[in-house]
Amino acid sequence: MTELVIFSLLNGLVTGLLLFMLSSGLTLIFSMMGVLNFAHASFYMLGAYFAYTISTYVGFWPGLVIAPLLVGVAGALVERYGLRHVHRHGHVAELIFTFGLAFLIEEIVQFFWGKATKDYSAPEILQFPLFTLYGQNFPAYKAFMILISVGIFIGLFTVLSRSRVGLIIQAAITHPHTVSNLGHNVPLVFMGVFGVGSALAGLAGVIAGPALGTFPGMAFVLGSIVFVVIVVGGLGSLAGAFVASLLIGWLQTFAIALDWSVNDLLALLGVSFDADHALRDLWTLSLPQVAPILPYILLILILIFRPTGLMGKRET
Amino acid sequence: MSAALQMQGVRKNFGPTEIIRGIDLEIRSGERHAIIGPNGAGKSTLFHLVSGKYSKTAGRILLNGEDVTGLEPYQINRKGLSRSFQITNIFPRLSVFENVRCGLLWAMEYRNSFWRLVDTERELNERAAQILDEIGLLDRCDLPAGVLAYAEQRALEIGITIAGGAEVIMLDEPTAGMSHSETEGVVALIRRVTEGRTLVMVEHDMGVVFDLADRISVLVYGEIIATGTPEEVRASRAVQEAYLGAVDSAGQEVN
Amino acid sequence: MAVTRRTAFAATIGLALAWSAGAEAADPIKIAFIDPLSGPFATTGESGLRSFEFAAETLVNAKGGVLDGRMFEIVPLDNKISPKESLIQLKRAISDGINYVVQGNSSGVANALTDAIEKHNKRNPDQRVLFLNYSAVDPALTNDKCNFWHFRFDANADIKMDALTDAIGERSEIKKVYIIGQDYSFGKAVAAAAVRMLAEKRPDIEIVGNELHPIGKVKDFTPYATKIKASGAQAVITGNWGADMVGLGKAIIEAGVDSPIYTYYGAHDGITATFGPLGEGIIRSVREGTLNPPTPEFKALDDAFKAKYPDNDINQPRIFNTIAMLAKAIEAAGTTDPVKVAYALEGMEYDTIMGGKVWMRPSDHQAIQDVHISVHTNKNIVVDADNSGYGLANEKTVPMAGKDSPTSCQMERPNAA
Amino acid sequence: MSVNQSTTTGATADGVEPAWKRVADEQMRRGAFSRTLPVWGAAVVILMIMPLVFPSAVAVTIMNQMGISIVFALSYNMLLGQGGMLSFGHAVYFGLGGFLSVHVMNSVEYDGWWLPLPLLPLVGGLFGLAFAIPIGGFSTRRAGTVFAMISLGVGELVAACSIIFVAFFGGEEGVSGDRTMGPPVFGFEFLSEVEVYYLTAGVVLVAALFMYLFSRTPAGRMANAVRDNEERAEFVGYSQRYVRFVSFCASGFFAGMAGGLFAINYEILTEENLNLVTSGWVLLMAFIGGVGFFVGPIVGAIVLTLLQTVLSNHTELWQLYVGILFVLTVMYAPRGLTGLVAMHGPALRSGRLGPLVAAYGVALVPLVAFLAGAILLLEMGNVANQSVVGESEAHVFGLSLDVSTAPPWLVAAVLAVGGAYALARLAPRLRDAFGRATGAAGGAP
Repeated sequence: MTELVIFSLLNGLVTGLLLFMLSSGLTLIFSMMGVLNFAHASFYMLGAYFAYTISTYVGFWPGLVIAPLLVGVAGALVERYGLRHVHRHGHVAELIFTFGLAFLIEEIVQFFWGKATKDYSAPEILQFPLFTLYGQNFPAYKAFMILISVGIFIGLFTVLSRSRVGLIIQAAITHPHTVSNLGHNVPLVFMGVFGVGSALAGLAGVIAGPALGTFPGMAFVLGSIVFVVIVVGGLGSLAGAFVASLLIGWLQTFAIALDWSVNDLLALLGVSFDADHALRDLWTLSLPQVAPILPYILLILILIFRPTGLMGKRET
Repeated sequence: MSAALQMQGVRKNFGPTEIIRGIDLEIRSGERHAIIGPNGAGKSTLFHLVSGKYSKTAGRILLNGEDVTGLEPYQINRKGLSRSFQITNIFPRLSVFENVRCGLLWAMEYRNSFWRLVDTERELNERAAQILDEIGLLDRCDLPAGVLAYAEQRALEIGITIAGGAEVIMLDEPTAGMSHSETEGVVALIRRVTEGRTLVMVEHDMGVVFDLADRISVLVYGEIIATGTPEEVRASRAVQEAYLGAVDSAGQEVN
Repeated sequence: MAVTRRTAFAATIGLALAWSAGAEAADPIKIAFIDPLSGPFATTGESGLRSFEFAAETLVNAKGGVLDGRMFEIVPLDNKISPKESLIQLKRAISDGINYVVQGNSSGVANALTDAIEKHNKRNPDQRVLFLNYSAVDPALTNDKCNFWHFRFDANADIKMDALTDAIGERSEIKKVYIIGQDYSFGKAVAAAAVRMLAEKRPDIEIVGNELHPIGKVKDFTPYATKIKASGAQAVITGNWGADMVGLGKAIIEAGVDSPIYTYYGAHDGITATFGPLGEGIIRSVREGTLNPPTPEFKALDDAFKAKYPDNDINQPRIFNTIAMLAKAIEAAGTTDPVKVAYALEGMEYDTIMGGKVWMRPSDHQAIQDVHISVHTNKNIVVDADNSGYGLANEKTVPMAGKDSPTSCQMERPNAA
Repeated sequence: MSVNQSTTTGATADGVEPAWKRVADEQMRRGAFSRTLPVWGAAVVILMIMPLVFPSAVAVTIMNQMGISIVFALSYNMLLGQGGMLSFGHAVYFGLGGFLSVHVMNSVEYDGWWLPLPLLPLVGGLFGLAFAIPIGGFSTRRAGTVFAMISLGVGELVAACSIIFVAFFGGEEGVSGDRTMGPPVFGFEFLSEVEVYYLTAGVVLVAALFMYLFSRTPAGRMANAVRDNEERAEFVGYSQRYVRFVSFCASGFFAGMAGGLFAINYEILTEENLNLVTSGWVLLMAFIGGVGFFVGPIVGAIVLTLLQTVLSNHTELWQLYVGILFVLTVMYAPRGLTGLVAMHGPALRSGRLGPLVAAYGVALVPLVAFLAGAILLLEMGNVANQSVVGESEAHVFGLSLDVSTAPPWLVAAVLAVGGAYALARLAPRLRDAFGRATGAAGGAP
């Protein structure tokens, strides 16, 4: 049991920090531009694919830097030539645009890289078990992922709290309508924020690709979870995004680790059920089975009972 | 004369800032009542509190003697209070005609019915056309409201507000941003359509205020410092000290 | 045997050429291939299509076709792995006068098709259709949901599990088994069969985990691997396929598990290449048609295939059985009338290119054939997978697996006339 | 109410009808249902003769699919176009309505329930409604992003449940039934596709009619008003939440009806009918067709069904084309295909369409060149990228092009670049021609 708990904590941390890399960018974009970017996870996927292609020529490490930069440029271009154009039609149109973009990017990725899973793997130097506990390996690459995520977190925190740009962004997050009054070039700021947010997602893709697989469906698998994270954390709250990322990371890993089922609960209450009953699927439902839908239940509950999210101040 | 609207100890805080600091005011049934005051005094906030857009921090609001504190805007509207907005607030993609017709639907008890067609209801359509006639937009009725000129949108705003035939009408700066001749037209319009009803209005144009209002309240920094007939208010020393000095600057800001 | 057959064919070709020179060119026999050719599963669909086209070309058309010179033509119809789209494509095939439909990917689609074809044949007796299922392994298709028009050329999930549990049963050191699969009918069928058969064959084995995970939704299998490792399992059984197979396998191995992982679909289509050295001696697959060591005939076929499609493998040898047996049945029936061809297929015995026999069991139209347990390795690999140097080496063969397995199928047979 | 008694500026002299009365009459005359009767009549005729024009079984099947999509897309537009609610989970009501319809179909077959097949879509609709009521109860509180997020969450939840609850949803295989087991209706047993076509066509017509009429009721008009300005609606006495709730329920009803139609046509419902992909498709259909028009979703449903069933047989890149079409629509034609056509209404009315058509004619040549070049490049790129080494032939427009040689690439590139350049040069002239044709006609398009 201790073994399960320790490894679940570690695994949840890896997932949670990865989610934070995605949700931090999405939160920045939403806070400043009011756009919920459906295609955010698509930039994550682009990051993985770019890094894969780069790694086939010059290896993993250059890709770690170049791929996020490329994704950032792609994001900035999308903002400049796509989103800005749609902006005047309102937020619903923007949401529809990013939805279409997500659809399109998946097709484009399949066009260039094909449909099969790409053999994008961790560099040799990180392919060893960092430590072994109760006979279980903890891969060094996972530790590397934690390291990068924490580094990004610290970097982001420093930039936001110390630098001038950071202060402008913070002001814009808390008072979204004032940013234009600050005398800054708003379109340029928007383009920059969108680019940086996309680059963060791209970086997440670069480091997640070898661990979670690089395939055309990788954006779809993660896409809506990231939405859940930022809504649950509270739209516009970076701290909330951080808390919610870890919460959902652990929620999912522990739900899988713990074999509780409705059946056990009923047994505890001394109730038995008919194995042929129409609701038999409900009675045998177990926690690992429902693990992936727990975030969505959480999302709906939050939206109904606390629309500002755990730590947000703005209603969605 | 009975009271159409009563405010008792109404307060509103935004965070630590107190915007409305305990207002007691009684609007008599059938009177035309203007609320004046410098910018930032809390006039629009007071309107939002009465009409249900904001929830108040403390106090009670009575409409025709009935407590409407904490009700939603639509519930207050159904009890007979209708308001306009300082910043034009219409249905931009609907036609001018439809804007007014939407203002009529609830009052004419159509509610959310989905078994009647709006185009077959003669009384509904005729009344909408009458109102359009009254506000002078009859020949613009097929245009999307969003493309109307500013003054026309203001008139439409009033049209929507009065359409439902509410007892109490609240107009928030109905003449703001209008030329002199446009203002005259609006004043005549207001006088005409609020005949026999209770009118509460916020207005900066003192000419309009003293022309239209039966009584005037002066709101300064979230408090009513004087209420009375135009003559009384004009004569009030407190008003002169606290407000009339400031009105010039306010007037400059507006224009 | 092969030689005599070839001479016979040559003779037929000569005759056929002589005939068709005089007669009008014979219509090709069209076979509708309804499988995903776009979307996430297109890779699998395309690889199947290439095998079918290659099989039709080499096994039938190059030998002069059937019924005196009628060629096989594969008509690819993209179903996007959607039951709805499959039914539209079925209608398209029927409009084109096609009598034979092949499909393999997804039991859900197979079920929709077999259901629709049964209804269609009942409602339109003059335009019937046969359904040759080359890959969908849900046991129900040849049990409760069986019908006369459906023939399955792959071993079904129960038969494979029977072979698989035989293999586990022989390894007395295995005392703890973990079962994990995708949360849908096939994953559940695999789990149920595993539990039932292990209890029969090795009551001493403890099932330390029986888990279903959502299909296609798990982004990280590490938590499952953690659990499997913690349970002390000495063998893992999974019916996972596609990305779920790769993710699960990699996570389990990375967590430090080195006990065998028994899979249904743990090879080919990029999976072998992805496992590479990591899966050496760990990943095992249960399947028909062994690959290593191959028969000389199969080696020759594979070389020819590779020459044409260097990036693909013959990973579903049963496709070649499907085409060869259909051709044989049409010849035997002397007509393309689906009812007569179906009767000719029932009970047919066929010697495969891979070695061994296939028998189309009449009671449920389930092909009975040898099933093999093979291991992922790079030693003694003649025919590799994904050009990776790794491939499947045979460990154990269960001859004519499931020959006497029970079936609940009760088929209504039409009049042969 | 006092409005009537107050004076009116219009002339009220005896015998002269006041201006307001004329306007009211005009509005009622224009909104009168009888004015749309020719359109409905034409629809009936078209629906009647379609199977005679396209008699093949596959054509009838595709038309049936279009019918289902039309009802589904129209129901979706009750949310997005008329109510301003962007939903990412509308397939929930379609699918649940469909699943329950199949279960009812099975009860007709096995439990002896009496239900003529043409009533099944109504059953589906009622089930769609039954699910829309509780879900709409909490999700319509706000529009915009919150509504979109809740719909996404609900969509994910129900799709996940459809795999977990096998007893009801049948797992991966889904639930199948047999439509022919009900009592015959006027001798029809719905064995053939054509019989099902006429049943589908009838339901499409009735559903479209009722959805159109709904948009003309007080509830439908207020849905528009709330979409435009939810705050203002509250101050004329309407609860925005309740207005949205009514639209949501109606939309769920018609989506369920489409699900019932699906059950009749395919006799099987599977997980794909209520998953997010289907929800996304209906958004694409409605939006590409044009959410601002009643006929928009109909156009979208027809176009996308054709792309899905016909284009997909010619190219595996069809989804890429759909994606490009969608993104271009959002960016440059937010009123959809219908909007592109409707934009020429003023020019048509003022009789100035002629010069504009001539200008389009000139632009047609570079447009076709550009499209042909771009498609060639994409198709050849796809072959070069993914195909096997031995195969270097791309089959486009009935041509076989060897992608390992330079000429096809050059030709395609010249077509694409040349076409694009010429189009860019022509664009100002087109805009000018459009402005001249529409400008003086008065009123915004």
